[in-house]
Amino acid sequence: MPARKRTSLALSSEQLLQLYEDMSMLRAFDEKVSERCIRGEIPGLIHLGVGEEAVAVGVNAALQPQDKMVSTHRAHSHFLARGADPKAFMAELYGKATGCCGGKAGSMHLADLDIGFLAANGVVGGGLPLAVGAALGLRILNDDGVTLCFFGDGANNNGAFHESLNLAAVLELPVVFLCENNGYGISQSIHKQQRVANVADRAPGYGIPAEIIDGNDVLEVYETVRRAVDKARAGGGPTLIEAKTYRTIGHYVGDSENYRSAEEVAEWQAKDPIVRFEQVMRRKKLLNKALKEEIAARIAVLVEEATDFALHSPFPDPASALSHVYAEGVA
Amino acid sequence: MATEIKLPALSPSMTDGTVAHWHKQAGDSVVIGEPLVDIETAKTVLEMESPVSGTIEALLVTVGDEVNVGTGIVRLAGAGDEARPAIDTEGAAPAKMAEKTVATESRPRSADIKAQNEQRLRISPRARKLLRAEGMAVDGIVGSGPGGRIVERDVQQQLAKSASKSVVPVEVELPGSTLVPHTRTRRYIADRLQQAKQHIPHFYLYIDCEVDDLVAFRARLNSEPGRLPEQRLSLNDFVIRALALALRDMPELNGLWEEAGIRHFECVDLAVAVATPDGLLTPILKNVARKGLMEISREMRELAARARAGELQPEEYAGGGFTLSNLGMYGVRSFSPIINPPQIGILAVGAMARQPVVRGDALEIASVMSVTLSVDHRAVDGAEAARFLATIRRYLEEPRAMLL
Amino acid sequence: MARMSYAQALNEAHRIAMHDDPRVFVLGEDIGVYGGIYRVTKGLQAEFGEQRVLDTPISEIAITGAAVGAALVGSRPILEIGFVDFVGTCWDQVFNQAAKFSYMTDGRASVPLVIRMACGAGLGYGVHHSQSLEAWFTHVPGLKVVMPATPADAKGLLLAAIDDPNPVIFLEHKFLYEVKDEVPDGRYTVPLGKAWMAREGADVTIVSWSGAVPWALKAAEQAAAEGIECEVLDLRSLVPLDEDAIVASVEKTGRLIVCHEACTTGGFGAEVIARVVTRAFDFLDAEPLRVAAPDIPVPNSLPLEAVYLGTRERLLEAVRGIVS
Amino acid sequence: MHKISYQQAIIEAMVEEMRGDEAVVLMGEDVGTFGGLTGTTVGIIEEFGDSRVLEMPISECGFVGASVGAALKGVRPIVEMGLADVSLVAMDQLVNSAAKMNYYHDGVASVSAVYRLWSGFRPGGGAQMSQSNEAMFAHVPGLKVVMPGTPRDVKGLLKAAIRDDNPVIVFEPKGCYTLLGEVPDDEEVIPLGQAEVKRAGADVSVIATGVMVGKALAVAEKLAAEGIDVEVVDPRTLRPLDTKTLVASACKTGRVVVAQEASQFCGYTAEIAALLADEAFDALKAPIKRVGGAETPMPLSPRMEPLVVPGEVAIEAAIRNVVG
Amino acid sequence: MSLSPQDLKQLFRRLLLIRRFEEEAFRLAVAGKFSNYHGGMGQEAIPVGVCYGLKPTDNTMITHRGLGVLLTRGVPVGEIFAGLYAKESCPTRGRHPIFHMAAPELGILAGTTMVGSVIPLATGAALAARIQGKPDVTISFFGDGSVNRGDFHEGVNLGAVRKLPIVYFCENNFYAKSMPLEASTAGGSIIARAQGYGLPSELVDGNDVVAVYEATQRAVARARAGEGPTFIECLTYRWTPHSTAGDREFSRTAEELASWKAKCPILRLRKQLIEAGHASAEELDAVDIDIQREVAEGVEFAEAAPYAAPEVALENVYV
Repeated sequence: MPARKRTSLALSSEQLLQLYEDMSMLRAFDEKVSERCIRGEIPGLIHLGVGEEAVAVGVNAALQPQDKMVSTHRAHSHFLARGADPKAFMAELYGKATGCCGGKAGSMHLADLDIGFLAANGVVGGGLPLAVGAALGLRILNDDGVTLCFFGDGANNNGAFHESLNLAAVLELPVVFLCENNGYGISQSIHKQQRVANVADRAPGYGIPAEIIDGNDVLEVYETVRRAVDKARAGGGPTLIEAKTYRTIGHYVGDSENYRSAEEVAEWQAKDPIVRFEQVMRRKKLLNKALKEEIAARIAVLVEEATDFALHSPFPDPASALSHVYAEGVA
Repeated sequence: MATEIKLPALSPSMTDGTVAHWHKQAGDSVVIGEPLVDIETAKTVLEMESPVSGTIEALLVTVGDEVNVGTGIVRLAGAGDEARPAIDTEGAAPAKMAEKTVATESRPRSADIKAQNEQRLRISPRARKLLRAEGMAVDGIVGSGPGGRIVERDVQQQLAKSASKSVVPVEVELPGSTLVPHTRTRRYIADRLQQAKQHIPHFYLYIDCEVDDLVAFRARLNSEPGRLPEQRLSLNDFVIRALALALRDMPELNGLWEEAGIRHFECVDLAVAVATPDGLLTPILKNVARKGLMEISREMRELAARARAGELQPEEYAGGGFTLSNLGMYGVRSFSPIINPPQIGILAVGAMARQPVVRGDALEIASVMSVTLSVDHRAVDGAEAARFLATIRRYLEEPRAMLL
Repeated sequence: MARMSYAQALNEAHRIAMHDDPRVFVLGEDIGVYGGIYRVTKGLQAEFGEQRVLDTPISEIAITGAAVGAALVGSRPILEIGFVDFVGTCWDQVFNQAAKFSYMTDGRASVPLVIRMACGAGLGYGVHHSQSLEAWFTHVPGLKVVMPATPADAKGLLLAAIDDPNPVIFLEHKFLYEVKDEVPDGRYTVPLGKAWMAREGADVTIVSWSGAVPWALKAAEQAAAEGIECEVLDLRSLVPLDEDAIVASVEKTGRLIVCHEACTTGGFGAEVIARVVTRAFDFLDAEPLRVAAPDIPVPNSLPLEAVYLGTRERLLEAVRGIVS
Repeated sequence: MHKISYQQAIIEAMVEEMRGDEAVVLMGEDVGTFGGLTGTTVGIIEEFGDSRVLEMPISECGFVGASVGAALKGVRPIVEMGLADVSLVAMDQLVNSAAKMNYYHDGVASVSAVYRLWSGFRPGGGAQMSQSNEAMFAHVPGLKVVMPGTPRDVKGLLKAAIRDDNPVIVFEPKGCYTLLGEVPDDEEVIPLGQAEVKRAGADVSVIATGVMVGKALAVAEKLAAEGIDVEVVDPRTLRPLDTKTLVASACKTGRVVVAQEASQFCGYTAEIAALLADEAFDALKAPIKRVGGAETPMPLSPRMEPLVVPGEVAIEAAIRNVVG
Repeated sequence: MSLSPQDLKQLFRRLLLIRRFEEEAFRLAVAGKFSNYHGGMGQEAIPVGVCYGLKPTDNTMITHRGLGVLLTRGVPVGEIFAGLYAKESCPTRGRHPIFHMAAPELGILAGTTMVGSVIPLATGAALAARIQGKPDVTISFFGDGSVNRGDFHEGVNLGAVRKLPIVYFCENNFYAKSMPLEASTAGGSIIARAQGYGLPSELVDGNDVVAVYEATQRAVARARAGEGPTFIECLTYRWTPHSTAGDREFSRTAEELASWKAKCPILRLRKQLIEAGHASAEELDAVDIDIQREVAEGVEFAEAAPYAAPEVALENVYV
């Protein structure tokens, strides 16, 4: 596969190492969040992305600073990969005043406009129309940003998916729709929810090109998304990318997981994206035991600092609960 | 199926009323809870709601008719079944129907809830606020709002009435004086008395009673062994008993002046004036002609104490068919009281004194008590009043008659 | 001043806003060459081009969400949804997305968006094209709700709504589109949250908005002939609510009637009365009344629709009743 | 009598009705072996199989529409919507199809379906998972709306809802789910449209819905010690509302506090307040006080909760205000 | 499944009835007799071809342009006119546009005016047949304007994943009100979307009543056999504007309209019948005269019918 090799070479050794470090960091964060959530420090419904890190990291590597990202209820890895401040992120999960949204948003509504991360979303499919709109707005403003829209396989049977893909296609908007197909909409396997095997099978109905990729291969994700983003920026319209992946943890922290077998989970754990990429890096001689440990230590400090920061940050003044229902002044 | 609807008692005391206004005419449809007719009673105008739905076949009484409770006033067709009212497809019918949905779907403006409301004083918050600000009492104000509700304009009218009759207040401050604002009770008393003195043609009769027997009788009763101090009878207790018996004997004096006639009562409810820190109050001794002296004494003591403490409930000092006022304890020999409307008479009792009396041709010393009767000449003639006063004197001078 | 219809006044407001600010654009179904169902966007596409006057497919979820997304990145969309009845199809986007961004991001993001919708009955359009659903929007923190009753207000309020950094629900009554009146020239705004005293009077306060304002004025005129002076307050915006104006008027008159076209139960009239009962209880001289539609869907046939619209006739009766 | 939780009472009601009537089916996301997002479909698929427990894709307007279509053909669906917030995605089908069909087809198209909505606050739910939107549905003619606050009520009312031939929206406040209470062993069907006086009192009426019922009762007990005799009335059904019981209570005490979990502005307490201001006007001795949620979306941070979620403190303050 | 000459003559009669009805209704609407008529002139072959072979227990759910289905399934002409006049003598008693009436005994399901919202409803009817073990098939009609709505997507997906006995039937007349298909529908093909749900599909000439009939029969047979839904797209064209309510024509050209008028489904069948010797021109003209009389009587009936009494507006909010 010469083409692929050529593209992957487009990333420098440093960049490749960065991909590895980013994925490891996302994993470490989610594991910490899980632990603190079970301990009762973090309130609310927490959806983790353990097992799906390659998608977030691969996608972000393909984006430019002016690009926008719209996410789902499973947003932690997207948010961190996009460059969110780990402390503000963790503090937000804790519901602290120092959180990126002042403690009002929490896990499902993360947002940071400064890094082009427009919105996570508590409603399945709710983000798709927003992404189309962001692309439309950027076009009105003559901005060359591309909007990357994450959604899950559960969302693709929702009306919002259908209307959004059609609208983006008919207006030829610069959006890349990225489906993280982890096989389950909460408890229901994709086969119970739709008759076609792939989400990508729907793209021809909208005249949109589609690709199905291995979502646990960070390089494949990067390359495919990069091509789609470049095409969109050049006026080539939307693309649908279906990344097949798997969450090796439950739907949310506390999920009984009574809908899937231990064998199935084990099978996917064997395809762990981080372990796989580590092997690639070792083969390339870009990673060794010492370096790995150094990275792990760096991440551990980062996670620890963020958690400490969150834990010791003050809660917001309760009165702030009443502020910002409306924006002030003239936008 | 036609149904005849009878006039219900729209308030607890209502026995009859005058038809003031029909909200509906023959041929109109009416639904449960819709206003049907306004009935004027002695006190107010009450709105009667239709107890059933149907179409009006005929009105059985017309505006101005006096109707007793229980008389049929309207006949409805189709009442009682669920049939919807006949609707005129062209006219204003939709509006009425719209009310009906409201009624059938979620808004049963139920008659029994309405009935509960009838019993309470109806006064709007705005009127109440004005009353508070003016320090006025609600008594005597007749409501002109729906269902007799007292609304702001009723209070304002009352205020205007009082204002027009009072002297223009002096705006300048008088050195060395302080203005004590009227209390609610003062204002109430002032209004009532002024009204009475202006509207009622009073005339007055005086008589002296020789009460030596009464005094002796009282002394003997009070000195019976085992009698506690609080069981001692006062002279006033005997006067009450005497007056009550006189009213029992001559019920024509036990009544109220109303525009349509004089209302007589079966039993004697006597208002007895009591001085309180706020002014004069008249607690009511109920059915006093059937009570013994001891009972009268005990009740009177209790009422007076509660009146002075300001604990009386309105129903305890409103009403009564006749009033007694006794200023004897202050040494006043006699005085001419103002009638407490709409009653037709009031008895004033002065202080008892030892004084010479002419008996035959000799002068003797006797205990004499002077009583004055004020009566409403519209209701009572001179001879009748004199007979009444004589009856009272007989009881006071022959106390044993009181025990019969 | 020029005499123009409500629809023309709205059209002019669009033109001014789009001319003054290149970020402003319009999207919706059949709004291009077709000019919108009520001709509010007539001629805009010819003047501003297809990029800024965007005809969309029948996809209310997508176009509403897209308008929100576009506002999030800094453009100023005006969205037309032909009938407020259709908002159920995109209610999640309005309620869960548009309304909550400013709050969820603690003021770091805002959604400067105007959603225009036609509401109201009277044209025989039936259950799915005649509803008045303002009470839904008013219950959603984060949305502003505007309902002009005159051409001049339509223009001034729309320009104010476009200037506002929040999602504004702009409800236009179908029956008013052809009503003509004097409209000031050029750019001007009518502030959101300010009621208009449409008529002064001492006896009864009638609070109304949108299509019910003409009914209130008519009833006030008839009542005046009988010696009853009604004060008519046109709220113009329901959120923010000019509560002070309502309370001041009730303090003056002591009697309140709220008249609106929507169904009575759970309608916005309930909120107005609940506020007055809390804040101005001692000034009430009679029970506050709601004169509004019966609790039925809007039937199609005109004689049946007239039942739904019976409010018009019942208002004068209510005025007479409340002062009696 | 046996003592069970609110959640178990829901399961019992559904299982009993499904045993009693073959036409009753259960639809929704994750209602199969997963046991439902709400944990109220546990064990049901095991008993009735997948022909009567229908797991649906994440397609709310799709399966709500399908439930209406199925109901038209004689099936009696119980639709678990999961979060009440999610019902907004299917608003059009609920309001424009389910609610209105019987009306516009003149009585031949009854939609005998139940929609179960898991509403209200729970810690950490955040802005899109904590709403109480009953007022929106209660404004819609054609829907019935139920909001039980105790295990006994939820069982009896849910059974009545399933047997009703109209579309019934059942709000199940999350705050009630773990409440324990006595439920009769024999079948009890509580008719829709009947309020219940949960505690008789003479001084003030607290009319509370859903999760506020329990809070009101707790406050009532506390204040009884001070000699304030609080009556607590739970409407239970919001549409059709048991006006008679509410008015009777207001007339009895003359003082009214209305309490709901949802945001106050244009919430359902406004309807109750307006209703009582009209029908119990002469009995009222004080302004009607409303207790409700803040005018904000739901924030995540637990520290902000007391300001946004109405609690016992707010109820107590309101009672003291009207009594004092 | 093949059609006899007798069947073909029946089809002709039904086609013509719709046409004459449409002409009259259009005339009356323009004359202001009633508001807002959504005509479907030129599209007659679809309702006739679909409904001709259905059993009375099969369900149809129609759109705002569903007149043909009502007539073909047996709703009396007079009642439909009465519905247009919003008079009492129609099944909705004037509460709702006639095209969304319900007639359970004729297999006509209660419809709704909301574009596309009917698709999940029809899917539900098919779900009911499955739950109840009935052999009934549901036909869900919708227009090209519906296919970009979420309801379409969710409804069709649900029918597909549960293999319900339903036929998703798109009447593609190329314009959603004012919007041409290519501007609204990405990919330019509606039938291409069937693949996205894993459904078999057919593209049919919607002006050929026999082709419509045969395609429907194949789909219905599949559904009855438990093989799940079929997606059919019929290409056709409406000769009239979207509706008569203040409507404006645009973007459609006279040439485009003329080219479609040349494909008139009725003339086509008439020619076929005569050329095959199944009927004479005179015989078919006699049918026409008969139909015109039926239509005129229907109008008379509607004109004479009363409006519903106002209180009817308050009934049946609840059962």
